[in-house]
Amino acid sequence: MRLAIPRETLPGENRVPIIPDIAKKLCRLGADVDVESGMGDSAGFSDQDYIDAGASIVTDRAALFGSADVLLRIHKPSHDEIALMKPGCIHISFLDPFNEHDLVTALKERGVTAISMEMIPRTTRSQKMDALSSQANLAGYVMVMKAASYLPRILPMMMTPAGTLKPANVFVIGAGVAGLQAIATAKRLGAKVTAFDTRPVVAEQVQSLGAKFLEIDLGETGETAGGYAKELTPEQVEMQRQAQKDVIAKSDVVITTAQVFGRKPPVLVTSDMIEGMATGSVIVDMAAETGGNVEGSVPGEVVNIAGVQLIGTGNWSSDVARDASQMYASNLFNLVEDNWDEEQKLFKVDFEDDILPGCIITHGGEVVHDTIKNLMAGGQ
Amino acid sequence: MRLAIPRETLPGENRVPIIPDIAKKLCRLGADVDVESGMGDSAGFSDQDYIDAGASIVTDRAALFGSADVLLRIHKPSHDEIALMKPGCIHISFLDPFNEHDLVTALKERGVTAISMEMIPRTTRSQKMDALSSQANLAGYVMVMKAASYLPRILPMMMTPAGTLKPANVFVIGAGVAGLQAIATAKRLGAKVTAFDTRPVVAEQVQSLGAKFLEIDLGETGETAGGYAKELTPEQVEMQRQAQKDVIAKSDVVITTAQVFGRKPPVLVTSDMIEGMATGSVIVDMAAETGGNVEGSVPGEVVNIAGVQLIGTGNWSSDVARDASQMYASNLFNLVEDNWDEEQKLFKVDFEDDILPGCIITHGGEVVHDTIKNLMAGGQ
Amino acid sequence: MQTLIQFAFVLSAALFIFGLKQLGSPATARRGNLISAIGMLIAIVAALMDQGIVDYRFILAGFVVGGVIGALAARMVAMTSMPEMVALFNGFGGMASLLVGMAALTPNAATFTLVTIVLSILIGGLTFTGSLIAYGKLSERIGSGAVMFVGQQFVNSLIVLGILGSAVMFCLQPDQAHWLYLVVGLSLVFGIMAVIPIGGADMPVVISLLNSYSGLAACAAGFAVDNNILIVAGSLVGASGIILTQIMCKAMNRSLANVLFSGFGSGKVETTEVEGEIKPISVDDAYYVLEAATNVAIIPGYGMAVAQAQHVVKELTELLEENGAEVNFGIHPVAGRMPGHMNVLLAEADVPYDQLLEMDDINPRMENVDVAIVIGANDVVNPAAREVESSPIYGMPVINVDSARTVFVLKRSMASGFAGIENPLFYKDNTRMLFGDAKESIGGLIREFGS
Amino acid sequence: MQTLIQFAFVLSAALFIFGLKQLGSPATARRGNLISAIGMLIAIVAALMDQGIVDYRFILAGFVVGGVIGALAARMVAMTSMPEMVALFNGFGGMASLLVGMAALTPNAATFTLVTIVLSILIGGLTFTGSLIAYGKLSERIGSGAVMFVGQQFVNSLIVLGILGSAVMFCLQPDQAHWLYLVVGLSLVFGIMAVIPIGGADMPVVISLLNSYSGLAACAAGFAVDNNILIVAGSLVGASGIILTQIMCKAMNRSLANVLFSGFGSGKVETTEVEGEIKPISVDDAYYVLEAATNVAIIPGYGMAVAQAQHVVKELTELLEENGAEVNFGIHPVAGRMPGHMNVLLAEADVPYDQLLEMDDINPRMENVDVAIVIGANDVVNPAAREVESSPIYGMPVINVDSARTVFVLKRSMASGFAGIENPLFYKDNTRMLFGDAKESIGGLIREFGS
Amino acid sequence: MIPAEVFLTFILMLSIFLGFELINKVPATLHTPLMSGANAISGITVVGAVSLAGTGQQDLANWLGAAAVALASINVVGGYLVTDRMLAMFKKKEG
Amino acid sequence: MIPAEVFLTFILMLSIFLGFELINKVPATLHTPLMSGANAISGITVVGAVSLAGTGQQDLANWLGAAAVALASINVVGGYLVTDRMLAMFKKKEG
Ligand SMILES: NC(=O)c1ccc[n+]([C@@H]2O[C@H](COP(=O)([O-])OP(=O)(O)OC[C@H]3O[C@@H](n4cnc5c(N)ncnc54)[C@H](OP(=O)(O)O)[C@@H]3O)[C@@H](O)[C@H]2O)c1
Ligand SMILES: NC(=O)c1ccc[n+]([C@@H]2O[C@H](COP(=O)([O-])OP(=O)(O)OC[C@H]3O[C@@H](n4cnc5c(N)ncnc54)[C@H](OP(=O)(O)O)[C@@H]3O)[C@@H](O)[C@H]2O)c1
Ligand SMILES: NC(=O)c1ccc[n+]([C@@H]2O[C@H](COP(=O)([O-])OP(=O)(O)OC[C@H]3O[C@@H](n4cnc5c(N)ncnc54)[C@H](O)[C@@H]3O)[C@@H](O)[C@H]2O)c1
Ligand SMILES: NC(=O)c1ccc[n+]([C@@H]2O[C@H](COP(=O)([O-])OP(=O)(O)OC[C@H]3O[C@@H](n4cnc5c(N)ncnc54)[C@H](O)[C@@H]3O)[C@@H](O)[C@H]2O)c1
Repeated sequence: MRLAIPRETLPGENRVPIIPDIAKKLCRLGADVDVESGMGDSAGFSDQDYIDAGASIVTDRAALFGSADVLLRIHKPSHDEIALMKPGCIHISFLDPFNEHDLVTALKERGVTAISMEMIPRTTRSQKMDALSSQANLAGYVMVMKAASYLPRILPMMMTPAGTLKPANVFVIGAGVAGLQAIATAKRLGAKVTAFDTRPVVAEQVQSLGAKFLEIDLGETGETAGGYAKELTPEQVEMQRQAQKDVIAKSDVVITTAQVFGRKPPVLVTSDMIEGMATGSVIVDMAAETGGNVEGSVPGEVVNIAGVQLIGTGNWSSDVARDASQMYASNLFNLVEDNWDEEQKLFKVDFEDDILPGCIITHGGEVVHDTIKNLMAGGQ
Repeated sequence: MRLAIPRETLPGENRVPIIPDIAKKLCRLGADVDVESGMGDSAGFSDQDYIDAGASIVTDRAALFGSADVLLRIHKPSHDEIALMKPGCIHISFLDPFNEHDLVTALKERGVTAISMEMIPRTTRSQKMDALSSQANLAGYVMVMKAASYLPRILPMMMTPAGTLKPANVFVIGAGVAGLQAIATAKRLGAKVTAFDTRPVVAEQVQSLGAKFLEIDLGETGETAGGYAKELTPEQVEMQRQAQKDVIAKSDVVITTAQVFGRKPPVLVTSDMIEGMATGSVIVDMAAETGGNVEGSVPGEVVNIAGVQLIGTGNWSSDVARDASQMYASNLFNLVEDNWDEEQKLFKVDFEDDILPGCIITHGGEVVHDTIKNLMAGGQ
Repeated sequence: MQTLIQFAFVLSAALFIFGLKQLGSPATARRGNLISAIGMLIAIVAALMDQGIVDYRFILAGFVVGGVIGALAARMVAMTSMPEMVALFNGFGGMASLLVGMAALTPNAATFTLVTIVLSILIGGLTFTGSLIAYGKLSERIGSGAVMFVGQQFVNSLIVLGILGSAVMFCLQPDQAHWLYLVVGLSLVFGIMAVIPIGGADMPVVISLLNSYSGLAACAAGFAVDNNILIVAGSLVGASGIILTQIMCKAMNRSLANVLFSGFGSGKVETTEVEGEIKPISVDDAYYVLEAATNVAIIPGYGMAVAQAQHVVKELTELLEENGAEVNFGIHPVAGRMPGHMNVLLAEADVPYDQLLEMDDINPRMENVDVAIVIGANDVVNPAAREVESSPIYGMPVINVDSARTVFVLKRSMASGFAGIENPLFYKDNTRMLFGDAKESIGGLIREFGS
Repeated sequence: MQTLIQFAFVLSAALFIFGLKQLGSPATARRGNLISAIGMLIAIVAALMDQGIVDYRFILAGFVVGGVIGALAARMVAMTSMPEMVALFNGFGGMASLLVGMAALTPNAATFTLVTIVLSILIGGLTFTGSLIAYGKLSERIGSGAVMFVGQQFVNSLIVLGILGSAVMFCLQPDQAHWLYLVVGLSLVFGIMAVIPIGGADMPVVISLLNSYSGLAACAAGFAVDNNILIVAGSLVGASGIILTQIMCKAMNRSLANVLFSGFGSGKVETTEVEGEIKPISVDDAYYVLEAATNVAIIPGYGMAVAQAQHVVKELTELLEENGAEVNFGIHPVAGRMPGHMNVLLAEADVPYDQLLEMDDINPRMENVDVAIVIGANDVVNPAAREVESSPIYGMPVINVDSARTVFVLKRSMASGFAGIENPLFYKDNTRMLFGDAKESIGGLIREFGS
Repeated sequence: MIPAEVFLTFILMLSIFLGFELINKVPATLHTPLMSGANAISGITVVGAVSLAGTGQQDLANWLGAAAVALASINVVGGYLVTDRMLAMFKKKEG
Repeated sequence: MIPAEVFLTFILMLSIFLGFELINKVPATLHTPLMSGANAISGITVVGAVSLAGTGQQDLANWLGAAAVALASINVVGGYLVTDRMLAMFKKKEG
């Protein structure tokens, strides 16, 4: 079976889908691994590293796509790329199937088996393949480091002969995987951290990192069976905004990671709240690219609003591309290995499996994922 | 007495000599405080903040210099500025008197009493005025944050479902004030930290932060009465280089802070050592601006040598300008307060004091600091 | 001479006390046993000096027979059958008191002497048969379950009445030997009846109690033959035995009455889906196990984070290492609630990185681990992932703590973890549950190390 | 009746024992004292039941006089003069034994009784005068120094010989009253001679020893009047008193012999430049002080970093808070070896920021602090900065721990800190040095809190 | 019959052991109250004195006995009260 | 004279207290050896048996005494040895 890893083309993306160590493991499974020339460059891996691992280097990108049985990638394919693929080819990557209906249609029509990395279920057993988690985790770290580098202050407290520097106040909205890691990193650096999340179970998790949980009574909230947050009603969002206002005004750094799986994130920090913050404060909006939690955030950019730096860079884990690539590659490998037929040496698409079916979007010319199918059929 | 605080003109300098809180304290001593318009901008303080503190805003820079009894500044004056000062005026700032002989001469000739902040003795009692320490301390923090943001990896260890990320190895050369804070910050972030310094007492201090001290037997080393390191012989420097080579090759981050007060810092990391490091590693050269510890470092810039990022930015504490300004301003205030004549409400230059005389370079038309005088008289 | 003998007895009693004291601490216990044995030697030698003794043959014969049997039995018994051996010895001690009591009977004894004779016979007799039954149950020569039958209460009451009646009659008519034999017989029967309804699991408590009785029997025999050291040593054993019994009950979380009467050793397995029994352990006892361990693995989970126990865990690690043990941490990739959760905490507590082992590194070593301490982890050590095909986590690699010799699980309750599934680990033979907040439990262990 | 009385005595002895046991733990001590008092009441009531008593007038008179004096004295004595009051009471107890011994003398007493009479007189007498001297020294009615003169040894030997001689003579010729009076007189003198050469500082040990003697005197008197409870209670007091004495000696780091003979209480101030005495304290004792504190300030310095004691410090803080104390940290700006050194460590150990007070905030509160714990700090708490004009750090603000009620300084030795100057704090009256690695010392304190 | 001395030796021996076990490891802060409490117990002489003071014979022994009762009562009453006062200072906080 | 029973009650009372103090807080691991050690002490009956077995009268009492000596010896010898074997397993590491 031929596994192909083309170079990522998204500007600013430094991560690579497969690192040499993992390429070696894939070869050991009995797969033929084709790597596009220069694929590893941005994360500091040379073609030679991949050759040493047992992969072949392919220079012709079109040929790579055309011959691949399985494509291992980070980002969704372009329409042009889909046209290059063999029917029956398995394409594994982030897909954003909730929004990319055209793409899903194109994949379906091409007869590609499209596996969406964001649809990996969040069970204990599937965590090793869960790329959303692995990347969000690094994002949590990176967001704090970014915030720290824009803040004209230091995060820790220091009592020195030249006076006492107060610890920076950091407020994290949304304490999922990224939020928790952001909390942990900011705590490590000595900041005073407060966090809020709508899912009630999170309070204990926040405290387990030594941070403070902001109690807001929003009435009925909760989480889905998959562990994601439920969407709030507009009234609840308003209540939350009001309750957070004071905390935000007193914060040096606000990091927002509040997301609702499959929907646009709620706007939780409005312009007037930003204006209430002190000059020099920093806001990091994790989801700026998909709409963001902060009013006025610009995807991919840092903007200055009334003296407050609002960071909407996005693609956070690409900042620590080497580690992020390692983790993403592991996720891919675990997914491949879990579905690998040892005898026939091929990736077996088994609809009886307890993980895989949930993340296959298209297969055999059909959209096989129920939620997506319904969504595309008309329901919002 | 009229204390004047002109705007800092050095490009990239965000710190300010006096922050509003300290301006208020100066006013309370009974001084007239003149602040140049826009002086606080770069650190986020408006003219209004200073007015509220009791200072007057002066727009005419020449007038400000001309009327000042005491000038409170961060950086050394230009020749033009010296020409504007009243004879007998007291000018307090960093001066670099070991190298700026022309400037010292100009100050002497103008009859200015020039106080050099770097000459504050390092005794327990004078620590509150010690701006070298207060700024070096912040530099330690900033250097680590800078290194982290250039490193394509995270510093802490993480054992995750997608594999284990090893902790980054950080090697700190020179564990003075800045080095110790760098160690502490890197440790906080979860890095594995090793450090080296020529002064033997430092080993315990490094360990007191939970880091490892690299034992190198250099024979006779030591420290001056003032607590600074003695300069090494060329043989010793060579021994040190050899012993550090392996550690450097295994490090993800190297931070060099090795300085010898009043002399050019030794070159401790050579090009071949840099080449021995892995792609993506980072070196921070604290003293790049004054020659640096690393071969090839460019003052004020980040250069890429064989895949290794070599950061020579300099003026580190300006990165956290708000905190740095607060600390520098406190240092200045403590210096002023310590020499303030409460009755006459003036800054009293008392050669009987146990701190002040050591940092006065010129006074009454003379170079009064012995070391500098000797140095300028001819001895290298 | 007589006075010298008496003072030798004082000395031997002092040695007994000192020996018992030292027996109470692991460091000195063995020495304590020796000291107590020396005390016994002195007492015997002193007794042999007695001017009343004219013929040493019988004595010698008794010594030789008894000594050889005792020595052989003690040598040959398997380590695992020590407790039943103790029961047997105890029974012999009781029998000896019974015999001494009988032998002390002289035609014109005072009533007081008669009473003490009856007591020594009664207590000695029931100790003898009771111990034999305990021995039988423990060695599984007879069924170890609780034997109960209808009318048991009634029969027992009859026996007690019979004993009382015949004892009174004997005291009144000491020349009528059959009353005496009736007392002997009934007390033997009573010993049997008292012990059979108690289950095998409770036998240690019973033996301890019988041990205390055999002390009292010796005490009574002492009165009968007017011998001082018997009285003192007997009452000492009686008193400390009773207290030991009580302590053992407390360690089993039962009352003495419960053990003797209502409990009937019927076991207290809760009805759970999983087979096996939950065995809680106290901090004290956990300490003694840890103190003897040379290879310890610590497996932290989300509960360590919730308890914020990382600092005390680190301290415990240091103490274990000072004590000569090798300590490693086994970090499961999904432990905690965020990737690297355990790393953040352990780094905060300054645990050296090289003590942190990944799951794949610690699992092969697990068999050499004396004690695996699971601190607030649950899903990540759940053997169901290996064993129960129907489990939602079946197939996920977990840390195989159950291969360690002993597993301590520190958690607050029997509640399940994130995945919400039962954990068969808690019911395994080599698992002990140390219930309570992890920080407090570990704090307790640390204090034990200090004292 | 007589038997009942005897068993009442058994009960009262049991209550004494129980009371003494409870006196040994701060939590139960007061109750213990009450229990022991009840025991005494029972004993007295039982004694009054004695058929031998025909006339209660004298008894009543004695009770009233003694009771009123005792009660008044106990009520009115100032808290600070308790120890001398105890000494005085003790003396009276000794005198009572002496009188009982004398009163027990009957014309045709057996030699054994005579010996016990002499013993009760001898011990009672020396307890009496010894206690009086101790009282005098403590209350500074007589010089508290050690009184020594040439030939002291010789005189003492003479007295001892005299006592022995006249005691023997008395036993041989009990009808010659002057031998008895000689014994009385000499024992009184001996009590004086034995105590005068001991310095005031060692008096507590002496009182404890005399207390033990007064128990023995009661025991001897018990033999003389053939009274059981006197014997038992007396030997109990004698035994526990001796052991208490020994424990007190150990706490003072002296041997008993050293206290009684060679030490002569000449003091042990080391010759230092700074005035005052270094007073080391043990972990145990430090614990008891901390346990009673409601306001604690912790002042960390470089030594805490070197010892890496931050985690245990945090744990101690938590224990103190659980115990109801308010705990704050006083952070001196230059503590440690880099700016913010303490912050890094304390943040690592998760000490909440609002517990960290700057020097200027903690200094005004220092007077309300019960215990200031200085952990490996030196220069930053050096009062020389305030007091000694010639000091190189004169004028630098420091944390004024010396205004706290008690100061514990945790360091390994008397070595100076970074600035290399002597620290007069260590010699202050309210300072106690807890020597040893800071981490270990605090670990010890934590364990004390657990046990 | 066993002579009383033997029993007494036993009692003494047991008392010593017991004394040791009881007093062992008492904190220094309790040394003084403990001493004072034991001191009060040593006033047990009062029990012996009572029988001498109650003979009603008004001889020397009787007078001595009465004096002994008085002295020992001081010891007993004063001892317990002082101990109690001292201990009252140790008021243990709950927690 | 005070009757022996009184002394004995005292002794019993003291023994109980002492027993409590001695045994109090023994760790569970030592319960079995401790029990076994105490058990060996209860073989003290041998001392009583000795005098009965040594009368030389060859009557029933004599025979009973001899049997008692034998049984009690088993208890003593076996008890101490077993205890020792158990304790040998607890070999404490230095540290
Ligand atoms: N690592 C990740 O990224 C991540 C993210 C999300 C979810 N998860 C999931 O979380 C689970 C992690 O497994 P785990 O073994 O670490 O945790 P777990 O299975 O959730 O078990 C934690 C245990 O700790 C105990 N506990 C809680 N507080 C305690 C306290 N104060 N003292 C003592 N014990 C306490 C609880 O029992 P008591 O209540 O009886 O005390 C509980 O059973 C996995 O199922 C994983 O999939 C992991
Ligand atoms: N903060 C800064 O930026 C900075 C920088 C450089 C220098 N300094 C200077 O450092 C000093 C700081 O004052 P400080 O009070 O923190 O420290 P210090 O005066 O140097 O005293 C530290 C004390 O800790 C004790 N110690 C060392 N290891 C210990 C251990 N393991 N356990 C217990 N005690 C231990 C030492 O006594 P033993 O040896 O007897 O144990 C020593 O006296 C000032 O003089 C300051 O000027 C400060
Ligand atoms: N079973 C597993 O092993 C496993 C693996 C990974 C994640 N998970 C679970 O999934 C959860 C969610 O993961 P995620 O981080 O990818 O979620 P996410 O990225 O979808 O959302 C981030 C966080 O934002 C929160 N949020 C949503 N609306 C909010 C609002 N209005 N205000 C504040 N916060 C809001 C959510 O509750 C969530 O915690 C995790 O916390 C974890 O418990 C489980
Ligand atoms: N008394 C006080 O309160 C006080 C205040 C501030 C600083 N100090 C002391 O002064 C010391 C030096 O302060 P600094 O940081 O400003 O010094 P610095 O900036 O002059 O030098 C930085 C460090 O580099 C080290 N170094 C020099 N040559 C080296 C070489 N070849 N290899 C490795 N390391 C080398 C020095 O030993 C020093 O530790 C501090 O460590 C501190 O102890 C004392």
